[in-house]
This record gives sequence, C-alpha cells and structure tokens, in this order.
Amino acid sequence: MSEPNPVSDPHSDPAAPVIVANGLDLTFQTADGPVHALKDVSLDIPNGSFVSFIGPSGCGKTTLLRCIAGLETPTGGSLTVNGMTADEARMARAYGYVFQAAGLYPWRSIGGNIRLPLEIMGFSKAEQQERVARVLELVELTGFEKKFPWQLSGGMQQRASIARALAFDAEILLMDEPFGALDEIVRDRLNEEVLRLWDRTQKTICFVTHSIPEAVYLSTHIVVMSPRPGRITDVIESPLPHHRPLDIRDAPEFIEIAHRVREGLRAGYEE
Amino acid sequence: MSEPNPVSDPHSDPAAPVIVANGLDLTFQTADGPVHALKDVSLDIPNGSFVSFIGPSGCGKTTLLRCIAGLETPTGGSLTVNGMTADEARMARAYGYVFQAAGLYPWRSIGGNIRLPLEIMGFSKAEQQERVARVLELVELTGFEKKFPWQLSGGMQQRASIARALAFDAEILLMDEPFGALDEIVRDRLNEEVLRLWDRTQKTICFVTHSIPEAVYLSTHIVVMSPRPGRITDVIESPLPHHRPLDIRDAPEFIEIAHRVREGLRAGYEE
Amino acid sequence: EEVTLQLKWVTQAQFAGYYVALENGYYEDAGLDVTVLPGGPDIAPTQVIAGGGADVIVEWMPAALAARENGLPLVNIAQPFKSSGMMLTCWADVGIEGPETLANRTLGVWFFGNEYPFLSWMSQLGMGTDGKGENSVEVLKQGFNVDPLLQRQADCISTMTYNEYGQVIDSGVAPEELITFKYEDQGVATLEDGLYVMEENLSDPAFVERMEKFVAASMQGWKWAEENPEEAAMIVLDYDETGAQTEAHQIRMMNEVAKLTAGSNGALDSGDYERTVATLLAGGSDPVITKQPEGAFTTAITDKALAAQ
Amino acid sequence: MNLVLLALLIWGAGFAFNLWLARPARAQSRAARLAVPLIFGATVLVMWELIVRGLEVPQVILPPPSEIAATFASNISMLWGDFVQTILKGALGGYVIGCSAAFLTALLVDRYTYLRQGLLPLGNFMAALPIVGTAPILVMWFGFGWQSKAAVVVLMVYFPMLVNIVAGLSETSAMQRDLMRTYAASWGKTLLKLRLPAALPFIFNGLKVSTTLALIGAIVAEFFGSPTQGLGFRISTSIGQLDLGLVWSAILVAAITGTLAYGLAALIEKWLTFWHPSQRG
Amino acid sequence: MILLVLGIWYLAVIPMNVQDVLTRAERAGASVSPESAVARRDMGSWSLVARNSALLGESWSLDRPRLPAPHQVAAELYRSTFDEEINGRRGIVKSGSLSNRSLIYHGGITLSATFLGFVIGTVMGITLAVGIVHSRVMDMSIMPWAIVSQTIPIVALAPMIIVVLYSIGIQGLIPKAVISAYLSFFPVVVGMVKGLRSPDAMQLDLMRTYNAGAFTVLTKLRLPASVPYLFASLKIAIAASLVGAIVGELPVQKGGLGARMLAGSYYGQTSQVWAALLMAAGLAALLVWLTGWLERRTLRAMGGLP
Ligand SMILES: Nc1ncnc2c1ncn2[C@@H]1O[C@H](COP(=O)(O)OP(=O)(O)OP(=O)(O)O)[C@@H](O)[C@H]1O
Ligand SMILES: Nc1ncnc2c1ncn2[C@@H]1O[C@H](COP(=O)(O)OP(=O)(O)OP(=O)(O)O)[C@@H](O)[C@H]1O
Ligand SMILES: Cc1ncc(C[n+]2csc(CCO)c2C)c(N)n1
Ligand SMILES: [Mg+2]
Ligand SMILES: [Mg+2]
Repeated sequence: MSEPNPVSDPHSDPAAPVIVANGLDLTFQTADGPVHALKDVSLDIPNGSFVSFIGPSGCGKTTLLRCIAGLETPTGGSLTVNGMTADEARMARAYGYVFQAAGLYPWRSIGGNIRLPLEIMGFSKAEQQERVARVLELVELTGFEKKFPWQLSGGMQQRASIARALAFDAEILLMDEPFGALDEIVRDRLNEEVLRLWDRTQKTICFVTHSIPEAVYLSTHIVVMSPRPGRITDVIESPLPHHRPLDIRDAPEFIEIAHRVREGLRAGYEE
Repeated sequence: MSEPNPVSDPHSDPAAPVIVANGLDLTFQTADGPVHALKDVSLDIPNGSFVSFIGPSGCGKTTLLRCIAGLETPTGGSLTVNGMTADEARMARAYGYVFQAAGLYPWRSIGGNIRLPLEIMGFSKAEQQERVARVLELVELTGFEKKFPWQLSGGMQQRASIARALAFDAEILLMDEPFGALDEIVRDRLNEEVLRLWDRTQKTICFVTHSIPEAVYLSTHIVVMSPRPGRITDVIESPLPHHRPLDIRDAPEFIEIAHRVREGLRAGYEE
Repeated sequence: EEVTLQLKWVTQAQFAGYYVALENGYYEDAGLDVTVLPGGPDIAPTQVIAGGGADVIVEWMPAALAARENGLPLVNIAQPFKSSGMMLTCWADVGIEGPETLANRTLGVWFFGNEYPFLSWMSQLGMGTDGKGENSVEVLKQGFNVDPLLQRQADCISTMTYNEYGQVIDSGVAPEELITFKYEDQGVATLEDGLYVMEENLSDPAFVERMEKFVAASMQGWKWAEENPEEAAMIVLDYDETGAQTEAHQIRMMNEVAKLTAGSNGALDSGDYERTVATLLAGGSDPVITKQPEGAFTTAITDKALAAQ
Repeated sequence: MNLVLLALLIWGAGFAFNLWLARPARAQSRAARLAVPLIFGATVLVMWELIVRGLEVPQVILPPPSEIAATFASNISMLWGDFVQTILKGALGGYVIGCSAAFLTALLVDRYTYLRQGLLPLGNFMAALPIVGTAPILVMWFGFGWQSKAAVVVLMVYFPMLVNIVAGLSETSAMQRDLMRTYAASWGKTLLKLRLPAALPFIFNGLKVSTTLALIGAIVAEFFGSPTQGLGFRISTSIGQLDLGLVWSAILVAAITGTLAYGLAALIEKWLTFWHPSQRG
Repeated sequence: MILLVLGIWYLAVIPMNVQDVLTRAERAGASVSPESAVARRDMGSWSLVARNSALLGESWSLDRPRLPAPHQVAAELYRSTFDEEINGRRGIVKSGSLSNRSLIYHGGITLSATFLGFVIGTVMGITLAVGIVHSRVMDMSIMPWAIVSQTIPIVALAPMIIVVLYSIGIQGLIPKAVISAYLSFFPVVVGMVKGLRSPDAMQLDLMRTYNAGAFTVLTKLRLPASVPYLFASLKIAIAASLVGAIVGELPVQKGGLGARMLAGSYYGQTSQVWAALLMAAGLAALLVWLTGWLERRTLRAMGGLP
C-alpha cells in the first residue's frame, strides 16, 4: 500500500494533483499510550475533483483532513499541497475549512462571521462588503446578514459557515462532516447546492462524511477508510455524470456504488 | 383529514388499537407568538405494531411522541392510551421512553441507571436485582453493570438506555430518534437488535427517526409528517416480512418503499 | 452571684486590679462569680451594657457622659483612676514647642469615643480640626499602634503614659527627640477608666449590694496590684489569651498605671468630676456635652464598699 | 407584643401578595419581576420597624428603619463627603487599577506559559491573605489617605479578576481556535477577534464579584487609619458615639452603591454579551 | 519562581525600611545625607538608598521593620510554632497543652470557628438554594436581596454583631461562626442554584415519565447533578469562612489568628503580623486543597473520569 493510490489516472485526466500524500503516518501521544491514527496513507487528489472520505467513527478521517489543512503535523511520510508543505499552504491561506458544526462566533452577526477572515486577511472595507454580499447570495442567505447565528436554523447556519469558507476564494475547500447534524431533507438540499457550487467555482473539495448516499451522490472519488490504525482500504471512482439530479440515488449505478462502499466499510469493520 | 388514519385496517388485523389520537392539535405560546406544532393529527396504533414517525426537522415528531407520553398537553382533540388519557397512562407508568441521546445519569453506574426507575417505583431490592440482570442480558450488556456510562461506547450507552426503558415492563416503548447520534455501522447493528427485541417482547413501539432507510427497515407502519403546522401526510404500511436481514435494504421492495417515503417527505416540504 | 465586667480594651495591665481580684479570689471571697470580658477595637462598652451584655463597664468619663446625653443613662459608681494618662507625643525636630505651635500640623487621634478629650482641648485652644491651616490642625484617625509617628506620617500622635509612649521609646527613640503634652498639665484632663452601670439597675437593692461587693473586691485587687506590680503583671499575662503581651512591657505598664491609681481609693472625687464636666462643657461652638449632667455619678456604692473594708 | 403580631400579619400579607404576583402568567412581566423583590424588601423593613418597637430593642443595639431614614436625610452632605472619599477615591481608584493590572497580567500569563505556572499558584496564595491582616500593613506603607484604601482594593480585586480573565481567555473551543489557524491569524488578531469576545462572560463575572469586594475593601481599610472622613471612619466613629442611626446610614450608602455598581456591571454585561446563552434566557 | 519572589522581596526590603535604617544610623552617630529626618521624610526611598548605600546593612534585621525580610518571618514562624511548643514555658511539652503564644494554638481556635461557620453557611446556602429552585416566589424575592446582602460591609459590622449577640447572651465561638456563615452562604447559594438547575430538560423528562415526585427528583437527580457545582462553591466558601472567623476575632481579643494579627500590629511586631498572615494564607490553601481532595474522592465515587 506504499504506492500512491491514484485517485485519478494522470493519463485520462490532464488535471495536475494539488494534494499529494505519500506514506503519511500519524501517532498521537496520549496519557493512555500512543494512538495510531493514520498509517501509511498515500493519495493524489487532482485539481478540481470532489473527494469524499468515508469510514467508521474514529478511523482518522478528521485527522487526515486536519493534516491536509496543516492543523496537525504527521509523524511520518510526506504531504504537499500545491507543491508546498501543508503548513506553508496554511500560511498562504490556500484553503477554506468547514467544520462539522457550523462553529459561527455567536457574538458576530452572520455578515460579521463571513467578514471575519476578510478582516484578518486585510481586505479593504469595500471589498469586504462586496464579497460578503456575493457569498451570501451564493448560499442563498441574502437578507440574513444582520441576524445572529442563534436566530437561524441549523441548515442556515451551516450554509453561513460554508459562505465564510468561500469568502476569501481559497482554491481548496476542506469540509469535515458539514451536514452531520442536519436532517435528511435539508441535507439533500445542501448536497445539491454544494454540487452546484463545485460546478460553478471549479474548486477542489475534500469532503468527510458518515453517510454512504451522501458520499456517492457528491463525489468524483470516494476514499474508504478503516480504523485501528486508520488507513485507506479502497478508492472508488464514480462513473456518475457530472450533473446529478437527486433522483439519481434511485438509479441502479448509484445503488451499485453504494453497495460497494458499504461492503468496503463492513470489511474494514470486521477485519 | 379529520378521519382517523387507520394505521391498521381493523378487519385484516385483529389487534386492538392501544393508542388512539383524534384531531389532535397543539399550539405553543412563545415569546415570538404562537407556534402551531401539531394540527389535526388522527391516528390509531394497533397493539404490537412498530410505528415509525418520519418528517423534516421541526415537523412535530417529538411533540407528538411527548403528547402520547403525557409530557405535553394537547390544546385540542382527544388522545387515549389503553383507554386512559395520556396523563393517566403516564401516572400508571404505561410506557418506557428512550430519548435521542442515551441520557444516562453520569453519576450512576449502568446497573444504577437501569435500577433508577425501579427504585422510584418501589420495587423490592431482590426484584430490582433480578430485573436489572434480565434486561442487561436482553440488550447484551451482561458484565457491564458496574461500569459508568463514559466507560461505554455510544452504541452501548444507547442499549443501556433501552434497557432502562424496558426494566419496568411497560407495554409501550416510545423512542425519540434513539440512534440519531451514532454512526451508520453501529446504527445498523442496533437496528437489528431493536427488531429482534420487538419480536421477542411483542411490545408496541413508537419510533421517531430522520432516516428513511431506518424507518423502512424497522417498521410495520411508517407515518410521514410535514411541517408548519405539523400534520400527517401519509401512512405507509410495510409489505416487508417480519424477519428482515440487513441485506433487505438492497431489495427492490425496500427501495420502492423508501422512494415512496422520500416523495412523501419532499411533497410535505415543497407544499 | 454573677457579675459581668466589660473592659475598655484588650487584656493588659491597665486593668490589672480586676484580674488580680479574680486571680487572688477576692471576688470569690465576696461570693461573686465575675466574668471579665476583654475589649478590643470597635467594641463599645457602652453599647455592650446597653444591650445587656454586661452589668458593669470600664469606660472613660467623656464617653460615658456623651452617651448619657444621647439617652443612655450611665452612672459612675467608682473611679479607681485618679489622674489621666493621656498625652500628645510629638517629634521635636519638626519645630513644635508649645500647644500654639500645633497649628498646621498633622495629629493622630483615637476616635471611637476616645476623641472627646482631644476635641475639648482643641476647642479650648481655639484650634480648628478640619484640615491644615493658620489656626487649625489636620486630624488622622490613628490606628492601633505608634507607627504613624515612627513613620512620620503624623507629627504628633495620642499616647498613654503607660502604653504607647513606652512603645515609642522602645523603638529606639530618645525622650529628648520628643515633645509631650500631658492632658493633666494642659488642664484639660478628664477622668479615665471609671466603673459605670445602668441607672435603672440602681433602684434594685440586690444589684446595688452586688456592686458594693464588686467594687470593694476590685479596689482590693487594685491596691494589691499597686504594691506588687511585677506579680500583678504576671497575673495579667496569664489571663491574656492572645499570648501577645510581653513581661517587660506589662511590668512597665503596671508601674505607670500604679501612678495613676495611686491617688484613688475608688471613690469618685467630686472635684475631679466638676473639672471633667467643665472641660467637656467648655467646648466653644461644639462642646462634647451641652448641659450639666445630673445624677451621672453616685458615691453611695463606694461609701458602703469602703466602709466595709 | 401587638406590634410583633402585626409584623407577622404584614409578613403573611406580603408573602401572599407575592405568591399571587409570582404566578406563571404574571411572573414574566417586567413589573412583576421588579415588584416581587421590592415587596419582599418592604415587608422586611416593616417587620424590622414593628419588631424593634414591639420588643423595645434599645436604639443603640438596633434602631428602627424610620430612625435610620431620618438620620440619613439630615446628614446627606456629610455622607456625600464620605461617599466621595471612600467610594470615588478609594474603591473606584483601586478597582480601576486592580482590574487593569489583572488584565495586563492575564495577557502576559497567557502569552508566556511558564509565567502561568509560576504566577497563578502564587496568586491563589496571595488571594488567601485576609484583608484584615494586610490592611494595616498597607496603611503603614501608603499612608492614611485614599491611596492606602485603593491599595487594599487592588489587592482584593486583582486575583479574582486575574483568575477569571485567564479562565475566560482559554474558554474558546478547539474548533474556534482551529478556524483562526486556517486563516493563519496572528496571536494579536486571534486575541482581538476570538478570545476576548469569548472571555467576556468570564470577565464580567469577575467584574461583578469585584464591585462588592472593592467596596468592602475600601471601607474596612479605613478601620486601620484614615482621615476624618469616609464611610468606614463614619461607621467606626459613630458606633463609638452610639449614633447607630448614622452607622446604618453609612451602611445604607455602601449597600446602595454596591447594588447600583453590581447592577451597572450586569447591565453592561447584558449589553455586551447579548449573544451568550445565559443572556438569551 | 519562588526564588524570584524571594529575591524581589529581599530587594524591596531595602527601600521600604530605608527611613528607619537611616534614623538609627544617625542616632548611632553616622553621617547621613540629608541630615534631618524631616528632610528625609519627603524624599523618595530609592534616592535615599542611593545616597546612603553604605549604611544599609541593618535593613534586614530591624526590630520594627515596615517590611520584614523573609528570614525574619521564617524565624518568627518557627519561633511561634515548633520552638514555642517544644521549648516554651507554656508549650505542649512543658505544660501538656498548646501554648497560647503559638500559632498552632491560635490556628486551632480560628479553625474551629471556621468549620462551624462553614457548616452553618453551607447548610443555609443549600437550604435556600433548594427553596429557590422549588419556589418561584423565593427565587424572585430572595435572589436579588442575597446579592444586596453581599454589598453590606459585614466585616465592618463584625464588632456590632458581636455586641448584639452579647446582648442575647451569645458569646465565644458562635458570634465568629455567624460572621463566617454570612460570608460563606452566598457562594453556596449561587453555586447550588446553578447546580440544582443543571439537569437538562431530557433528564427531567425522564423523571416525569416515571411519574416521580419533587422530592424524588431532588434526591435522585438534582442533588447528584449539583455535586460538581457544590464543590466549586465550597472551595470559595471555606476560604470566605476563614476570613470571617479572623474578622470575628479582631474585636474579641480571645485568641485566634485575627487576635494575633491585631496584637502584633498593636505592638509593632511586624514579623508577628506577617507570620500570622502567612499562617492564615497557608491554612486557607490547605482548606481549599482538602475540599478539592474531597471533591476528587466524591466525584470518583460517583463515576467521574479518573
Ligand atoms: N488530539 C488527539 N489526541 C489523541 N488522540 C486523538 C486526537 N485526535 C484524534 N485522536 C484519535 O485518533 C483517532 C482518529 O480520530 P479522528 O477524529 O480522525 O476520527 P474520525 O474518523 O474523524 O471519527 P469521527 O467520524 O467520529 O469524527 C481516534 O481514535 C481518536 O480517538
Ligand atoms: N417547548 C416548546 N416551546 C415552543 N415551541 C416548541 C416547543 N417544543 C417544540 N416547539 C416547536 O414546535 C415545533 C415542532 O417541534 P418538534 O421538536 O416536535 O419537532 P421534531 O419533528 O421533533 O424536530 P426534530 O427532528 O428537529 O427533532 C418546532 O417548530 C419547534 O420549534
Ligand atoms: C479603636 C481604638 N480605640 C482606642 C485605642 C487606644 N487605646 C489603647 S488603650 C487605651 C486606653 C483605654 O482605656 C486606648 C484609648 C486604639 N488604639 N484603638
Ligand atoms: Mg471526525
Ligand atoms: Mg425531535
């Protein structure tokens, strides 16, 4: 498994890989002894792809995403983002990160939350205003700028947090179970929206999820992981078309991929 | 819609209804004005059935369950449980209630948590011990009696909370999204277990969920609800056999029912 | 028969007579069971007796007369202290020579009912007490010790001959460095450390009889203390529950106190009384008491008590 | 004795009225929330008055409220002078200095971990020093004026504030901090945009506790030496003169000021931390 | 860190005591600049230090220092504990009972008042909190006044309270305990109200499904849930109790650390005051630590994380 898992075959797809992991390893030192969270993870993520990470709880999905974001330092292996180290990429503000919970700051209005990265990165007042308006429109929250987070429903908060990650136009979007806390219907809707957004912006998206249908519905590539220690057991390339109505989930190809993912997961569990 | 939704056709199924709701209405008075949570809900739940309630967030599933449990007082309509009012049924300790999160008291051991209702209801020490042992075995937690909740995984905690609801042998089990916080694999497993339990105990179970596959997999009857104000839009009787392996979820009948539920949900949303 | 005595201040040789009477069994011999309550900062003996917490208190006459005028009828039944030990102690090097040179200085004064002698002295001098000025002084509420003088936060502080003055000397200051104004010498001395009871109790013959025994035994204690200052000091030390007093200090205090009690057999001298009242009345615009007190003392008890001896 | 019975009767009446006011339907209204404690306070005052008179408690032990009110009214200008001396100079001065110093220290402690390990235990120890012991020492060091009172107040408010601010600054969740890291935000920016706002509820907790501490510190310090003005001086001197009306008037000034200061801090808190769940009710 | 503090302390002793040191030097015949004590009074301490650096040897060994040096305090602590008990005339070795000149004896007196007050305050606090949680009238009427009660400078009223209690015949331990209780009940009320209200809606609803009465809810749910809050409050309350006991000991000179501090201050025995002060702070630290220990034990017995 030391060979990179070619998420994309470089010959059939001319997109260059933006994220390259090679034999990544991460062990946490805890009070109860070391926890081997990632083992020998190798992965190429091509530009413009939508990659989902799926796996049972505790298999290291979040940890892998955090490594890519430069929030965690791998204890072994190499990782480059746009040719830089993950930390340099973080300093260069190469990505937007969307957390599982919306994680909006409660003392800032929705507009204020979206403006936060812009203030920190030193955009001009006018530019800030313009961008906030633009991303609010993108996630269909125009008119909610002055509201405070707790005045919005969970789904709206989650959209605001996506808007916040989009506001400064990072090339890469990292999303860690962004819809984990939402109900199925709202989730369906946001899934459609994320797809549309991906289509429009051509960003590279790494997406962590627990839900098999969600992973299958959204991704160009599905990375199946297994726990103890966390590693990649399968990378499934989706044959589904770029444009996907929600109904596609009742199509046989969809069910077929879903079945494959479920089998992969079960295998990792029983192992 | 003022006619009772016959969850079961009294002619084809001889089981008498245990829960009968008729034109149930509930309006909350809040600071921002009244919230119409339930509107004209009519429903017969036959003895021994497994009824799932599904619907988007805020449609009133929890509220309906709480009305049945006598924890909320409807502002209109009638509701009887075993021929009593809901509150009388609560006083008579007619049901066990399982909450979304396990909600075990952290300062009591697993055994202590299960013993809690028995202590309150004045069972003798010996009887308590006997019952705790029995339900622990039922949910396959024998040997964990002395552990504290945090020493168990989420799935095990959820089983303990089911054991707690079973301990005093109520005829009706009310479960409000009991597996909402668990990951898919653990959830699958617990679903299997709940089915087996239902089979063994012949209890009437009301089960709230967000997940379409879960609802379809578990129920004899699926009640689809829609929000603003919360009401019942469809009651789907399941043709699936009593015995259901997990694989049944890839079967065409299963997918067919799931599709129908999803359409029902979508309709309620768009309305 | 029980008697509760509330002292004006902490256990020290200032109150040696009572402790000696207790230790040597004079009270017991008289058939009395006496409880001595030591005082402390902000314990007002007048308040204690008003509330019924004591039968008899040790108090200064200005405070007692002021309380009497404010509606608390206290009566002096005995006066073991003949003369006043109060004085003002000043640094010589700041240029103080006589009372008139006190103007424009900072003076430390005890409040809490102990300020009356000072205030009447100042008003007799025609000196204001509301800040530094041509003809007025700045007054500080002095704490429990002589630090304000040693630290030169004040030019003068109030001292008692038997206590604070000794502490100043002990800290290494030579008497020549200091100028002292004794209230006795200034003609403004007021009576200190008398025994006071509530007027209404005096109509109860049983109470009066108890007080006669008490005063007699107390005076026996005082006279023994005067004659045996070192032993008396040791007795005081034994009763001091804080364990903070030292032998040397208490012996010296006892010797100084003996000088003040020497002239008294316990009976209040009406001349001393008149002088005190005159001083307090002579306060110019703001006298401590405004009218001649009546019935503020009785010699009936001392007459009986002393006759019995 | 009749007065005592009357007192109990009035107590019962006030309680019954409050029971009526506190019924769920009414309890939410602003007027009821204000009226209930006021009626409670009023019944306590009336009871006090009647019982003191009924049992003929000596004036020098406990004066009735009417007498306190009369003394208060006739000594307003003197009490104002005491208020300026003790509260405005001593307490407020010390409060401002103490809180600012605690804030600066908290930033330092936050920036340099080794300082936290050394300073906080020392701080806890120092906070345990009883003021009645430190006050005479501080009077000896800083003189009889308001400066020594301010010093006592500084010592009293510094550590509660420090502990609260330090706790508040570490109150952010890992996710909130990680968000800042994804923006590669500097320490200063993180402090300004995340940690200070998140710390506000804690800071206000500290500020509220400190208002009463400051008051008590300034008053008690005056017992150990003061100019001939100030609430502590007034209380102590008036006890000695058996003028209990004035004693209670001075206490009243302190209690009113303390309550207002506490209320003001709570109001500002409400205004600045409107977003916190505890303020949303 | 401790070394650093000691260093700063030693250094601070020099300017703090310079006035007295120079006065003594002058009396001993050395030439001091400026020459008159009056002139020196108005000068800054550091400039005095700078101008008379040769004469400062006595800074750390004065009898009545403004700031005693650490070793002076340490020596006093030793003298008034071990030395007094073992070698003193009234020490436990010679007399069989603790000496009233020893801080151990006085610490014991203070502790007994602290404990009594703490117990009274805690019981009162918990009772009030239970009442407040169960009755809306009590919540609405008592809570605001509990806050007002803490703005009354009770410490300033201590002598009066003691006198008032004298008047109804109560003396000795109880007046001190009353003051302790007054200072310690408030944190308990605040913490326990929070704690008793900490069970969430679900935990309460569970009780309702069992049709449990208010008393059962209190004993089976509210009280266990409030234990962490209780201990957090107890730590504050016990420290407050100690302060209360010391305050109560000031006016009644019948022993205890408070009486010790006052007596030390009265006779200018600065190092005695500091020794009593450190003893008090040490006791407070010990009491808080003990409460914390009890907290850890209790929480562990209640299944808390190890
Ligand atoms: N900071 C940390 N210190 C120690 N162990 C950690 C830390 N973070 C994660 N772990 C451990 O590493 C493993 C992987 O955790 P991770 O959060 O990446 O899982 P995950 O796949 O995201 O799970 P989930 O689906 O529940 O979010 C787990 O066993 C976890 O307990
Ligand atoms: N105690 C309450 N007071 C006021 N409004 C309430 C209350 N409880 C519920 N509601 C409102 O009633 C409606 C129905 O709520 P309910 O909790 O029953 O929905 P639900 O279907 O269980 O949603 P979810 O799937 O998110 O749990 C919602 O709009 C909710 O805001
Ligand atoms: C608050 C207070 N009151 C009095 C004194 C001074 N003092 C000590 S002994 C004594 C004689 C009393 O009989 C006096 C007046 C003080 N230091 N503090
Ligand atoms: Mg995760
Ligand atoms: Mg719900």
